[in-house]
Amino acid sequence: MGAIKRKAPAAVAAPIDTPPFKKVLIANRGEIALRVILACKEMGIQTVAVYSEADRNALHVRFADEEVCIGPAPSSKSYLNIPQVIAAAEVTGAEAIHPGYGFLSENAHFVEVCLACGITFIGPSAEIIRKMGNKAQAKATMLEAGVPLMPGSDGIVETVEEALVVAEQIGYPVIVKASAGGGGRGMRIVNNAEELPDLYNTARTEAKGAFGDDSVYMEKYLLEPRHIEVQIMGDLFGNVVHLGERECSIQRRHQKLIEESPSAVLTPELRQRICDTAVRAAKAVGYYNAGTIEFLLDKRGDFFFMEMNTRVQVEHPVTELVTSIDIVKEQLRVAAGQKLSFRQEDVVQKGHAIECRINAEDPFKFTPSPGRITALHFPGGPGIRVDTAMHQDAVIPPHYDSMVAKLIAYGANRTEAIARMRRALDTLVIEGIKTTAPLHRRIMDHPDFISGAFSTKWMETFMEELKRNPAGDPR
Amino acid sequence: MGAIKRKAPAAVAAPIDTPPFKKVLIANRGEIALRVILACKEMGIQTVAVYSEADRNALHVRFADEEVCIGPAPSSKSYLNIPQVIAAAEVTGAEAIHPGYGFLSENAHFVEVCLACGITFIGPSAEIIRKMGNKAQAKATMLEAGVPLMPGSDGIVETVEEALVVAEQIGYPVIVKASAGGGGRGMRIVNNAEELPDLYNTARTEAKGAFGDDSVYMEKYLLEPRHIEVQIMGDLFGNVVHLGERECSIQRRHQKLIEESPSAVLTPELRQRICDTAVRAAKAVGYYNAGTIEFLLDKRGDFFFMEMNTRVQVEHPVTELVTSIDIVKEQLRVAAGQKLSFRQEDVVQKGHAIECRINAEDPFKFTPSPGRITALHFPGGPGIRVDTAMHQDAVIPPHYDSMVAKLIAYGANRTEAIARMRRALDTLVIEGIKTTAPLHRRIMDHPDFISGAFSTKWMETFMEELKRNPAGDPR
Amino acid sequence: MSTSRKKSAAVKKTPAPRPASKPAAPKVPAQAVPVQAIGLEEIKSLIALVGREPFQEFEFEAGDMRFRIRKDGPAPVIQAPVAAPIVVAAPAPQVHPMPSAPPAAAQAVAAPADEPGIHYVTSPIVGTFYRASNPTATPFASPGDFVKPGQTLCIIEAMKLMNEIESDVAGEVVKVLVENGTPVEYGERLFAVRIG
Amino acid sequence: MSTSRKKSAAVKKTPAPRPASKPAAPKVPAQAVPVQAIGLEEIKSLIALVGREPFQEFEFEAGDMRFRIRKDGPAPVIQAPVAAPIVVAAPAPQVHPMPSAPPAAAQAVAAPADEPGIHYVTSPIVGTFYRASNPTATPFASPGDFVKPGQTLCIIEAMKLMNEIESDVAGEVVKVLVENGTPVEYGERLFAVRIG
Repeated sequence: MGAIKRKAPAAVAAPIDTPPFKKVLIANRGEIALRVILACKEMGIQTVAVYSEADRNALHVRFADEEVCIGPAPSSKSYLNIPQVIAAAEVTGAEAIHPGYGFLSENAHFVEVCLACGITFIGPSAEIIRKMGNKAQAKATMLEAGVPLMPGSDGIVETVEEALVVAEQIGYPVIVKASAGGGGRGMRIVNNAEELPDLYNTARTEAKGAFGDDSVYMEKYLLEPRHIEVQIMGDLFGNVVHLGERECSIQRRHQKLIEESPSAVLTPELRQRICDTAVRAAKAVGYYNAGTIEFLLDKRGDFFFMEMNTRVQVEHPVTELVTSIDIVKEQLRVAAGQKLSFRQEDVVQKGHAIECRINAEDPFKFTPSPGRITALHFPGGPGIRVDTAMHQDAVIPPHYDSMVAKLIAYGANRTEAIARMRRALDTLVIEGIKTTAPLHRRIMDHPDFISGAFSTKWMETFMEELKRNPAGDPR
Repeated sequence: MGAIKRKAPAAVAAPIDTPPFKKVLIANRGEIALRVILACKEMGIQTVAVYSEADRNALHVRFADEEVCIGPAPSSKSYLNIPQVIAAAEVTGAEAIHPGYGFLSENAHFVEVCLACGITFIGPSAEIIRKMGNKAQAKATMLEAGVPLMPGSDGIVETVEEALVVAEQIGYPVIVKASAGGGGRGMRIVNNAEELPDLYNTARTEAKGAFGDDSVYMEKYLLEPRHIEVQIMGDLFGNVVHLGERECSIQRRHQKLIEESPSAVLTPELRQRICDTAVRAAKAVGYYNAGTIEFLLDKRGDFFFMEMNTRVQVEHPVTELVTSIDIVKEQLRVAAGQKLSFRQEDVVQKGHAIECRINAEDPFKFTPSPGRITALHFPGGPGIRVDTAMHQDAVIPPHYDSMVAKLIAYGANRTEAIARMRRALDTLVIEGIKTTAPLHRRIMDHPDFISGAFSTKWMETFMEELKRNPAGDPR
Repeated sequence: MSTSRKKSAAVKKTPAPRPASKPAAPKVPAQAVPVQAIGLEEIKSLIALVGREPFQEFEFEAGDMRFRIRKDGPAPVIQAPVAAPIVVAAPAPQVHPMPSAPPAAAQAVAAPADEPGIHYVTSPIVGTFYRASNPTATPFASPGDFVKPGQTLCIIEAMKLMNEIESDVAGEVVKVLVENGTPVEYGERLFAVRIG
Repeated sequence: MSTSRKKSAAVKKTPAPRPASKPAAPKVPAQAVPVQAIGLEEIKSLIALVGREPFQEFEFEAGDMRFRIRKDGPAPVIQAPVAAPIVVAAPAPQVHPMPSAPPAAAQAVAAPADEPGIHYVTSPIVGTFYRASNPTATPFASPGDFVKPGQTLCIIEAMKLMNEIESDVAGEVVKVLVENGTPVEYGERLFAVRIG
C-alpha cells in the first residue's frame, strides 16, 4: 500500500480570485465528493480525498490533490469513522472539511470534534444541526417562528364533541386514525362537520374490531400532497436568502427519484409565500451555510413544515441550473467567513431543470444491481449536466448507496427540459449493471408527469400501472 | 453487411409539440451529426444517419433511428457524394436533410439537387449560398447594404498625392504594401498624413529593390484585430434576429481554437452597432435559417465585414449557453416554414461561455494523432457541456478532421467560466491519442487570456513563448 | 445535375469484414478441429469444468486448435456458477469489446461465414434493388444461372435513375440475398456466386 | 469525544491484496513445467486450482499449447473464494484498460512481491508514525530485533493521542518501511517481520 500521496498540481495554479481555503478535505465518496472537488478546483483550493479500501480506484480519489485511505469498505469503519477522518485532515494539513450529504454531514458530534481540532466544518453549527435534527425541538422552533406545521389533535380524541372542536381548529378535510391502527382500518376521511359524527363513530367501531382498541386521533388530511422544498443559503452575518423551490414529489418509499425547479404548479404568489416562510424558518434558528426546508403542499395551496436538512442536497443541481448560482462554491465561501456573494434580489429563476437519479437497481423491482460497468456513455450536448463518479470498468461496490449518476436536463421551459431528459435517457449507455434509467424514461412519457399532475402518492399508482403494462406499450 | 436498419423506436414516442418534420437525414458525421440527432430526438423527429465504412461504429450511427452506409472512407466517395446522400434520403423517406457544417453544408449545387428531388435542405437557398460564397459578390452586396468593408485603394497608388487622398478616405493608420511583395518588404505602416510622403517613397524604393517592381497599394491597417462574429437566425417571413456576438480571436492559421460569448472587450454600444450591422447584412440578402457574419474589429472599435457563413457554426454552443436558445432546433423549425420562435427583444445574453476545441493532435506541434481511445472520461458537473461523438475504444479515422470533442464551460461571469474550463480540462481523460487539451490548459492560465488582451495574432506570440518555456513552468 | 450516369459505378469487391462490435458470436469450431490428444469430448468436459468455476474468460490453444470461453453480462447476483451467457469464439481476433458499438453491428456479425469459393456481389450504391427491368420481365439472374463478368445482375434505382449492376466474376448464382424492391446500402451483399 | 483510547486499535492483519487496477498478468514461466506431461487431466487440475486461488489472471504456455484464465467483475458476493476481481490474460495483451484508474493506485500495485515467510505489520489507523516514545528515546523496534506478539513496535499519533501499535506476530524485524515522523494511512505497511 502506498503512502499518502501528494500529487503534483495538475498545472500552474493561478486562481483568479483568492481561494477561501488553502486545502479542504472531502469526507465523502462518489458523485458528491467529486462535485466538491470540482468546486475546490474552480476556486484554486487544494483537495484531500479520503477513501475506503473499496474505493481505491474511485474518481474522487483520482482527481483530488491528495488521498488518504481511512479504513476498510464498511462505512462505519471508514467514511463514518470520525477519528480517522480527523486524523486524515491533520496529517495533510487540511483547514476545513466538506461533509457532502449523508455520512457525517448531519452529525453534530462530528462538527464539535472538528471545532475542537481547529478544523472548519463546512456547514452550520453543531447546535443548529442538533436543534433541527430533533423532530420535536424543530417543530417547537418552527411554531414559534410562525411556520405552519401539520395540524392535528393533541393525542387521543375522546368524544364527538371534542372531535368537532379539533376539526374546526385544524380545518377540513381531516382524517380520523386508529391509534393502534395501520393498513387503512379504523381510518376515515372527513370533509365537513356534518359527516363528522357518523364517521368518527364508524372509525372507533372499526378500530375496536380490528385492534381491540377504539382510541383514535385526528390530523389534517392533505389532498394529493406535493413535496416542495426551498433551498436556503445563509452567512455568518445573519444574511439568509432563498434560491427558489424544488419539486420532489416523484418519490418511492420516501426516496426521491426525480426533482425539478421550478415546480410546475406554484403560482408566483404561492412561491413567494413558501420561500418567504422558508427564509423566516432559517432565520429563526440563526441558520448559515446551505440548507433546505421541506414542506408538504396541499392541493388547496396550504403548506406545512416537514423538516430541515442542514447540508447540501442531492438535488441541488436543479437549483444551480435555474439560478446560475454555484451552491457548493457558496458553501465554501461562507464557511470561510465571507459574506454571501448575492442578495435576494439577485436570485432569478430562469428556465427549467429536471434531475433523474440513476441508481444501480432493477428499474422496476428496485433490487440492487452492483457490479462492473462494462460499457458507458453519458449524454452530452445542449442543456445536459451529468454529476457522476462513474467510469468505464468501474465497479460499484455493494457497501454504499446505489446512485451511480444524476442526469440533469435544463431547458428554456419545462417542455424543453422534459424533451432533453428523454433524449438524454435515450442516449445514456450503461452496460454490465441494471439501472433505473428505463423507469425514468417511462415517467418522462407519462401524461401525468408531462402535465404536472402528480403528488407524493403518484409513484404508487404508477407502479400498479407498470405491473399491468410492463412492456411499456403505448397507452 | 447488413441491410438498411429500421430500428424500433427507443421508447413510446410522445413528442410534446408537433414535430416540424417526420424524418430528417443528417448528411454529416462526428459531433455535429450527433448534435443534430439530439435536436431531432428532442422534437420527436425520426433520424437517418449516413456513414462511410470508416464510421460503422460511430455514435451518430448508433443513436439514429435508421442508418445507411453510403460509401468507403474517403469523403469524396461518401459524405461528399451527392447522389449517394440523396439516394439514402429517398430509400428511407426522409423529408429533409441537415448538412451540419463542412462537407455539403455550403454547396449550392447540393441544395439545388435537394430541391429538385423534393427534399427540404435545412439551410438557406442555393442563391444565397452562391452569393455569399463568392467574395467579390458578397462584398458588393455588403457595400450596397451599408456594411463596412475593409477600406483600401482601388488598385495601385501611383503618386504621393494620390496616396494622401486615399489615406484620407480610408482613415489612418494605413499600410502601404508592395503589389509584388511579401515577407514585410516594401511594407510601411503610416499613422498620419505628415509621415506619409516619406514612408510611401521608402516603400516604393524598397519594393523596387526587393522585387524589381515599385508599384504599391494601400489598405487600412488594423491594430490588433479581433475576430468577432454575430450569430444570425432568420425565417421565411423576412424576420432576422441576432443572437449576440462570439469572440473567436484565439486562432492558429485561421483555425479557431477557442471561442467565447460575449466578447470580453465589446462595450454595450459597440455590441449593439456590430449586431445591428449583422442583421442589416443578413436582411440585405434575404437571409433565412442560421448564419454567421464575421467581422474584424480594430482596436479603435472600427469593424469590417470579412465573410458570411451560411450554416451552423462549430462554435454555436457558446451562443446557446448564454441565450438559452437551441440554434439547431430553430434551424429545423424555420426550415419547415415556421416563424422564428423568438423576437429580438427575447434574446438576452446571460453569463459567459467559453469553448475549447479538443483536437486529436500533438498539443504543441499540431501533428495529427489518430488512433484508438483506450481510456476516456469527460468532465461533468456544473456549467460543463460536452459535444462529442467519442466513446471509449473509439477509433479516430485518419480520413476526417481531427476534432474529437468540444468542451464548453458556462459561468455566471467570465471569471467563473475560465475557472470551470480549467477544472474541466484537468478532469478530462483521453488516453491512446494525443490531444490539444494541454495547450488549452496553458492558454486558460495565461494573463493575456485572463485579461482579454489578445488579437488574432496572439497565438503566434504564444507559440514563441511556448518554445521558450515548453515545460509550462510558472511565469 | 452531375448525377446522370449509367452503371458508372463499378461493382466493388467484398468490403472488409465488419468489425465485431461485441465479442464475437458463438462459434464452436470444435468438430472441425481434429487434434491429436484433445477431441470433442475433452473439450466438452473442459467447458463444463470452466462453467462451474468463477471465471470470466478461458482461452485455450494447442497446435492449430484454439478456443475461448467468455462469461459476461450482469454478474450472477446469486452464486449460480453459470447464470451468464457463455460465448465461445474461434480463432477470432481478440477484439476489445467496443463499448458503445451499435447493436445493429452486432447483429450483422451473425452474417453467414464466408464459404470458400463463394464470391459476393455487393452494391456499389445506395438505392432500391430490382431483379428485373420491369415488374413483368424475367429476373436478370436467378439461382442456378451461370453468369459472366460484365453481365447485368440487377438494377438499383437511385435518384430516379436505373443503374445496372454487373457481375464482376464468372460463376453460378447460388443465392439472391436481397428481396426485390427493397432498399440496399453501399457495400450490401446482393448475390452469392460460386466462382467457376 | 469518544476518541480517547490507548492502543484500542488492534493491529490488523494484512489487508486483502490491493485490487489490481490494471489486470496484472502473472505469467507462469513455461520452462518450469515439464511440457510433455500436460494432458487433459493436468489442465483440469490446473483449472480447479486456479479457481481456488485468489488470482486475477492465469496464463499458461508450453510448447504450442497455451491457455489463459481470467476472473473478473463484481466478485461473487457470496462464497467466492476471493473477494477481489479476478482477471486472467492471454498471450495477447488482453488488458482491459481501466479508463480512469488512478495512476497512483497503479503504481502502488508495483509494491514488492511478498516474500515467503515475511509478514507485514500495517497501520490500523491514519496518523503520524513515530518509532520511539520521544525524540531522544531508543526506537521500539529496529531491524534485527526479535519481536513478540503484543510487543509495541511504534506509535501513531492521531488527534493528539499516541496510539501504540503492537506486533501481531513473533519474528525478526527485517525492515522499517516508513520514515520517522511521516504520515501513514490506513493499511499502510510499517514493518517487515520474518516470522519465526
